[in-house]
Amino acid sequence: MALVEARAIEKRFSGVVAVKDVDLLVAEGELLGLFGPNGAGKTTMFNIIAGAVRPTAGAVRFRGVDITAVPAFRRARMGIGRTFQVVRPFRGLTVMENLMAAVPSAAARDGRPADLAALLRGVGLEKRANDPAAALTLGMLKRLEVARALALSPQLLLLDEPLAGLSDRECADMLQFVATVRRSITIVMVEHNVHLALPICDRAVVMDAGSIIAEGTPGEIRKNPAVIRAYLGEDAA
Amino acid sequence: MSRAGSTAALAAVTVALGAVAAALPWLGVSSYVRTLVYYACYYMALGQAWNLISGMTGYVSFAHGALAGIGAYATVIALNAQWPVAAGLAAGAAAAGLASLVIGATSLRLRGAAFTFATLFFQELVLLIVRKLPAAGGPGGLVLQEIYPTSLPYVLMVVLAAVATIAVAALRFSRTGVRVLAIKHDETAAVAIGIDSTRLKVAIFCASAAIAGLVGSIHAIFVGSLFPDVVFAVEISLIALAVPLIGGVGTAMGPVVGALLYVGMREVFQVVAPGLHLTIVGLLILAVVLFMRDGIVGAAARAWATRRRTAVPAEGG
Amino acid sequence: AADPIRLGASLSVTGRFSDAAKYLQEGYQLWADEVNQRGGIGGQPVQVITYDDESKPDSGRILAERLIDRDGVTVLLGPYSSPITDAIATAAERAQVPVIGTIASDSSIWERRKLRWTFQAFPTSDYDHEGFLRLLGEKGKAIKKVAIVYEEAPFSIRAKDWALAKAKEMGLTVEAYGYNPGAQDFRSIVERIVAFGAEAVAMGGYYQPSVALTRQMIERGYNPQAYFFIQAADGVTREALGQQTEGILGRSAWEPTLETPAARAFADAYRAKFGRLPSYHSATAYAAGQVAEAAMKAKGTDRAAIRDYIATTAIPTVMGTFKVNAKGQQEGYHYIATQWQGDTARIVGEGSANAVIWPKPAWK
Amino acid sequence: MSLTLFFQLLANGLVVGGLLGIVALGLALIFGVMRVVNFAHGEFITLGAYATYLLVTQLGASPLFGIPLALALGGAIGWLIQAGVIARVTERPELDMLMTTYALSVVGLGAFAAGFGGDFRSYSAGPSGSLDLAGVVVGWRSLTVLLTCLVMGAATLLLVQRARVGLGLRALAQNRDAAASCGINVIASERLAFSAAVALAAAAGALVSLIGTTTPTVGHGWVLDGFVVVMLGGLGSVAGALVAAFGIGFVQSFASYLLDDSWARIIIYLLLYAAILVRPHGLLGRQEHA
Amino acid sequence: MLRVADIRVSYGQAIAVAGTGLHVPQGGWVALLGANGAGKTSLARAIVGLVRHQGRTTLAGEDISALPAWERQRRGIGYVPEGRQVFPRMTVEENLRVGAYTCPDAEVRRGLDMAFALFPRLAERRAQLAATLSGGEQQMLALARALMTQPKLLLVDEISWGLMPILVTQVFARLEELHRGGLTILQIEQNAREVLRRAQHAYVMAAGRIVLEGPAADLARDSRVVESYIG
Ligand SMILES: Nc1ncnc2c1ncn2[C@@H]1O[C@H](COP(=O)(O)OP(=O)(O)OP(=O)(O)O)[C@@H](O)[C@H]1O
Ligand SMILES: Nc1ncnc2c1ncn2[C@@H]1O[C@H](COP(=O)(O)OP(=O)(O)OP(=O)(O)O)[C@@H](O)[C@H]1O
Ligand SMILES: [Mg+2]
Ligand SMILES: [Mg+2]
Repeated sequence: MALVEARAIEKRFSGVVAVKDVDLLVAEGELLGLFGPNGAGKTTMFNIIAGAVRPTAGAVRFRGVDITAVPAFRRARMGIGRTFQVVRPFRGLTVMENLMAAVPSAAARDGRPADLAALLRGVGLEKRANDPAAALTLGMLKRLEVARALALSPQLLLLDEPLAGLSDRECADMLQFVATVRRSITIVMVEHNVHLALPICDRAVVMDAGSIIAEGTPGEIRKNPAVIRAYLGEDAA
Repeated sequence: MSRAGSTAALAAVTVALGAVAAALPWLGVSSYVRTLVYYACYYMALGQAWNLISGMTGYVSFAHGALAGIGAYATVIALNAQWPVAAGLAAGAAAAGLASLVIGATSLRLRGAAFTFATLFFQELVLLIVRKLPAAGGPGGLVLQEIYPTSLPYVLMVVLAAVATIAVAALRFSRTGVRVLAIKHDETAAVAIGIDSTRLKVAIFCASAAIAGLVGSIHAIFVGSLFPDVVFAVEISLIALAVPLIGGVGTAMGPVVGALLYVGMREVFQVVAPGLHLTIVGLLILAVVLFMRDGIVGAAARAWATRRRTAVPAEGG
Repeated sequence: AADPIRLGASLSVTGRFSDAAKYLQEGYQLWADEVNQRGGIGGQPVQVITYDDESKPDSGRILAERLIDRDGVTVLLGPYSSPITDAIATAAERAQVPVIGTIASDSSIWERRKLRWTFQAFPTSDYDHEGFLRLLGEKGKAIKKVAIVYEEAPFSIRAKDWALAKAKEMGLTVEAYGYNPGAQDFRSIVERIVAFGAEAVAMGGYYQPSVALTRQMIERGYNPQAYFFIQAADGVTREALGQQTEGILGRSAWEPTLETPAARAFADAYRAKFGRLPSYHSATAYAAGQVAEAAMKAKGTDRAAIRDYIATTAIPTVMGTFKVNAKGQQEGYHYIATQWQGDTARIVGEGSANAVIWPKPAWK
Repeated sequence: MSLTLFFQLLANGLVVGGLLGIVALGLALIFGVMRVVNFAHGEFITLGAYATYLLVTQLGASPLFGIPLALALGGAIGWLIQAGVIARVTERPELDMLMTTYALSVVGLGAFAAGFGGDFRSYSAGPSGSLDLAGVVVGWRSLTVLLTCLVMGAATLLLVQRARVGLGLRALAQNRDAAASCGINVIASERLAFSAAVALAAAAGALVSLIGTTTPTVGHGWVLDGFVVVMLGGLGSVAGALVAAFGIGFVQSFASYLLDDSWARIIIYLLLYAAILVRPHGLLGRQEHA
Repeated sequence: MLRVADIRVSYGQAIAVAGTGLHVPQGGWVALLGANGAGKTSLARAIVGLVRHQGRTTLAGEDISALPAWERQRRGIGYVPEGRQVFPRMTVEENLRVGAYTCPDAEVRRGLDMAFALFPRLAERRAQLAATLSGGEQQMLALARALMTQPKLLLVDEISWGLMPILVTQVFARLEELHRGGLTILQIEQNAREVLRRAQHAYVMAAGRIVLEGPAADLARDSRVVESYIG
């Protein structure tokens, strides 16, 4: 059974069709790459899975349960963690408090709470634990986003452009970190930095103009002419 | 000092001060001074109630005067129906809590200034309705049939102020407190990490309203007589907000300092500069807002920290 | 010199009621000075201590505590307005200090609860419309329909109720329209008055709404044959309405033009001291002093005895003969009727030589 | 209800709506540009009213001159207050701003009370008489108010919606830094917006003194209704504010006639809460992206 | 063209830029590299006048150190801020019009045509609220907005952030075109590989200071740069 099963999803925003008739299946344990041009509807799909946006049509199942009408916070508690493309830290709270806010209460979920200190080390923010988030740079905030989502102890992690704003070196660190995390968690990652992100994916889906235009292994995607035309461009191929 | 430690220390100090204040009536202190202490505790408790919702979540409420008023009315009605005092107080807290659910249902969905407006109108709406309500005495208001000794509301108010202060301190450093502050900073992100912002906001608002309702209940016993225009004067909501602002928003000590200062200032200027005292109070508030970003408590903490050469980041934000 | 006997008052030096504070204070002052010139009471001079309550009941309550507790006053003299009087009463009843209310016309605060130590010294507002209806009975035989406008406040509601009953008794058709305290727009009420076809209008609300109502009736081109509002006698009416005041009826607790020896003596002394004519506030304050003086002369500084004396004795004052009923409401003197004639509000009706202008000249 | 009465009530509603519109316009302007809920707005209304009162009683001038006087005085004082006080808190949390304007309101109230006493002030000079249009009677004073409001309202609307200044003000409201790097003089613009709003408030005060009376708190009632209007119209939406102002004027006029003015106010508030439930962002307000 | 010296920026006690400077020659294309938190954005904000700072800034020989942000913009500095910073509750077209705030009306038209030609997607969405644009679309809008006034110097902070590969290529191509047309560019970028291919000169920042500088081609081969930023 797929972990996430989104069927026949459509999303219209007064006139604009952001997503149309998309079927997206995420298998337990995989790292799925979601690629596509700007405005293809990737973030919208994330919002639909995480519950920030209701689809105009279609249904989302998580572990076989229909969650289309479940509010966002409850989905988070069910195990769907996400990051935001545009960072949204709690600026007045310290880095550590940002993570603390996300730890599910013991009563609400079984399993042991995430080791916050280890998480901070993982994203390289251990020295900043007691600084207010407002004092971090954008790059640090990106990493804080990821750590905060992980503090939920999610089963599914939705990463919206985790590499954006990071230097190549830092990208490598981040990917390294993602690779550690993926051992225990299913991940869907949206990324434009294809040449770094694609190789680590198990599978990739490419969207364009609200629809899925290609699906397959990284190798297949790289060679797909439709993807090259719409997204990668000739010289990147 | 650890956070739990500082909360405990604060609690101890508050309890001790509360005990001294509560004992004043039996220590031969003049009733005038006791009245001032009473008013300080009244504003303190009301300020803490405000602090709980507005200081913590950033939703600025102008309804706290009205909530206290609802508590006052409920208590007087209950006591006049021969309920015991404890039940009468509970009625006040419950009525205000219920009213907050009504506001919450409409207004907590709004963010920022919209919420503030909605609470501002609530005040006015309740006044209009109470004036039309025969059960609430209409424009003439209500009186408490029985006159209680002043020591009863006095002790109750002192205790309430102390309890509210400790509650705010405990919440501020609890995990729930962190979650509430998360809502203040980014509600969308808070929801995405599993915080049920609606329930949490409603719960905090309801608790805050219940405290405000109790403040009103106790004050009703103190004054023994309710006029709708006096009970629901906008000014009371403004005091609820000015007191923590002067002292320091979102801190447990803020309303304590604010209330003492407010009452003290009022007494002094009433004698020193009768005609101008309102203007002076306004200027002082202005000075605090302009020159002490996080209230007097915040400024003091900074000064202290600077002396010890360590940086203290601004609280809240 | 002997220790003074202290009396205290919480005055609204600032806030909504501040204009009257000066007059009240001067009334108290004049009374105290005269008593002291006469050698005080039982050899002791009197002293009136006043503080500013900013027109707020909570402040009044604290000040009452201060006066009782720190200043040790024997008697409290009234503040301005009923809610503040009520707030002071709560403190005074607990401490068992007599209060002689000054500007508290609303007798409902003595209805809502038993006040043992607090007395009303102002004419009660229940009879606000008395003079107007009497004139209507004498002069307005042709008038069948009367509109009463009232504020949704106890004093005004009680006055309206009294007037409704009285008017029905007189065989008139009456309608009453309430408005929200703080209202500024009376156009809809004017429309209702017009639709009703009222020939006479009585406005029983505060001063500011009365002026607003008057202006909006003028604007609407509506002309009643008789028009009365309770505070019309005040000089400010002239400033607000200019020439349009002619013929407007009012009621007053006291006027410096009152033709009694006591009133004339008071008005002269007041003018000599302060360089202006006293208002009814000054007279009430002075009268409250006279009541306290009579009680203290008879009973010294024993508060309980003073209380009993005031509760049971008729006392002559500049306002008339002060007398309270069992509840503490003042029943000795009522209001007098006035009418704007030229540049002044003259006393008209009962016991006055001035002719009434009837009907009211149309507004231009 | 007869047709004449209907139009009479409609006309009455227009006058109140116009005045309310001007008050709300100023609030919307300040809120729209600086995200400031201006609690001191009422004091600026009061200022205009007292200024006109003094002009009439001290100099014997026509109260109509009070309008330009209030505009000028309000503009100047708004400029000074923005420069001296508001500018210091523009980049601080909303609460600080709120408190600043609240404190200004307290200072203003104290000053008026000390300067003019608590009782009302008024004058009788100025336009008198009424216009009778087939039984619908509107006083010249009211007409003056309505016309002035319409002119000022239209001018403000044009400024904000059409002119480039307006575009800059709106940009500024949304992102101060980005606006500055687009070449917008943010300081001057904020000052302009604030002083224009205060000028509007003071002018409204001059008009209030013309048809009503002046007390230290005269502005408060108007400003509370102004907030209702701003909220209904969509926070910061200038056009929405104007629509809502007249809507409330009519409800007020008709409901006061049919019931009484307390019920009218209760109805207005209940309508407002219903509107909040249905359209949380106001009649013409637009939702921000989540 | 642009010369900055001794710039210091601090936030409370934290020092973000610790007294450093750089030089961008007329018609040049200069890259500014550095790890997260190195202080690049702070330096940029000092140059455009958006943050309180010390130090000297001269543009085309004129000392603009004391000028506020809008005056600097009017003297020809275009700025594409980090993290988009569009006007969220304005439409795409209104955003662009704000970009042309200081232009005469005639040039506004021309600027709009140019922007829509450069990014056809924006033309499609001209009436959509900026907040509802996708991330990449917002990035295009921010760039187009800065170009509305035809600045002399363009300061770009992480332009490739969140842009799809095709668009990165396109945007760089467009920058090259503008550069050939005489535009001076100072570009902050994490995507070191792409910039160093096009820029003539580069600076590397670390801990608030310029620690390395040289011709871009040399830096692209410098082991320290390769190790830290290209990988
Ligand atoms: N609230 C909205 N109203 C109108 N249009 C919207 C709204 N939200 C998104 N859109 C449109 O839907 C389309 C898909 O947006 P989405 O954010 O999902 O794109 P994306 O694939 O994440 O792009 P990017 O890679 O640039 O982030 C875009 O064209 C966007 O303009
Ligand atoms: N508003 C602020 N308050 C406090 N500290 C800040 C603030 N903004 C930035 N800083 C600090 O200043 C330093 C430099 O930040 P800056 O944003 O200039 O770096 P950057 O080089 O642009 O980083 P990035 O590549 O992540 O964008 C960082 O250590 C950061 O934590
Ligand atoms: Mg996206
Ligand atoms: Mg940066």
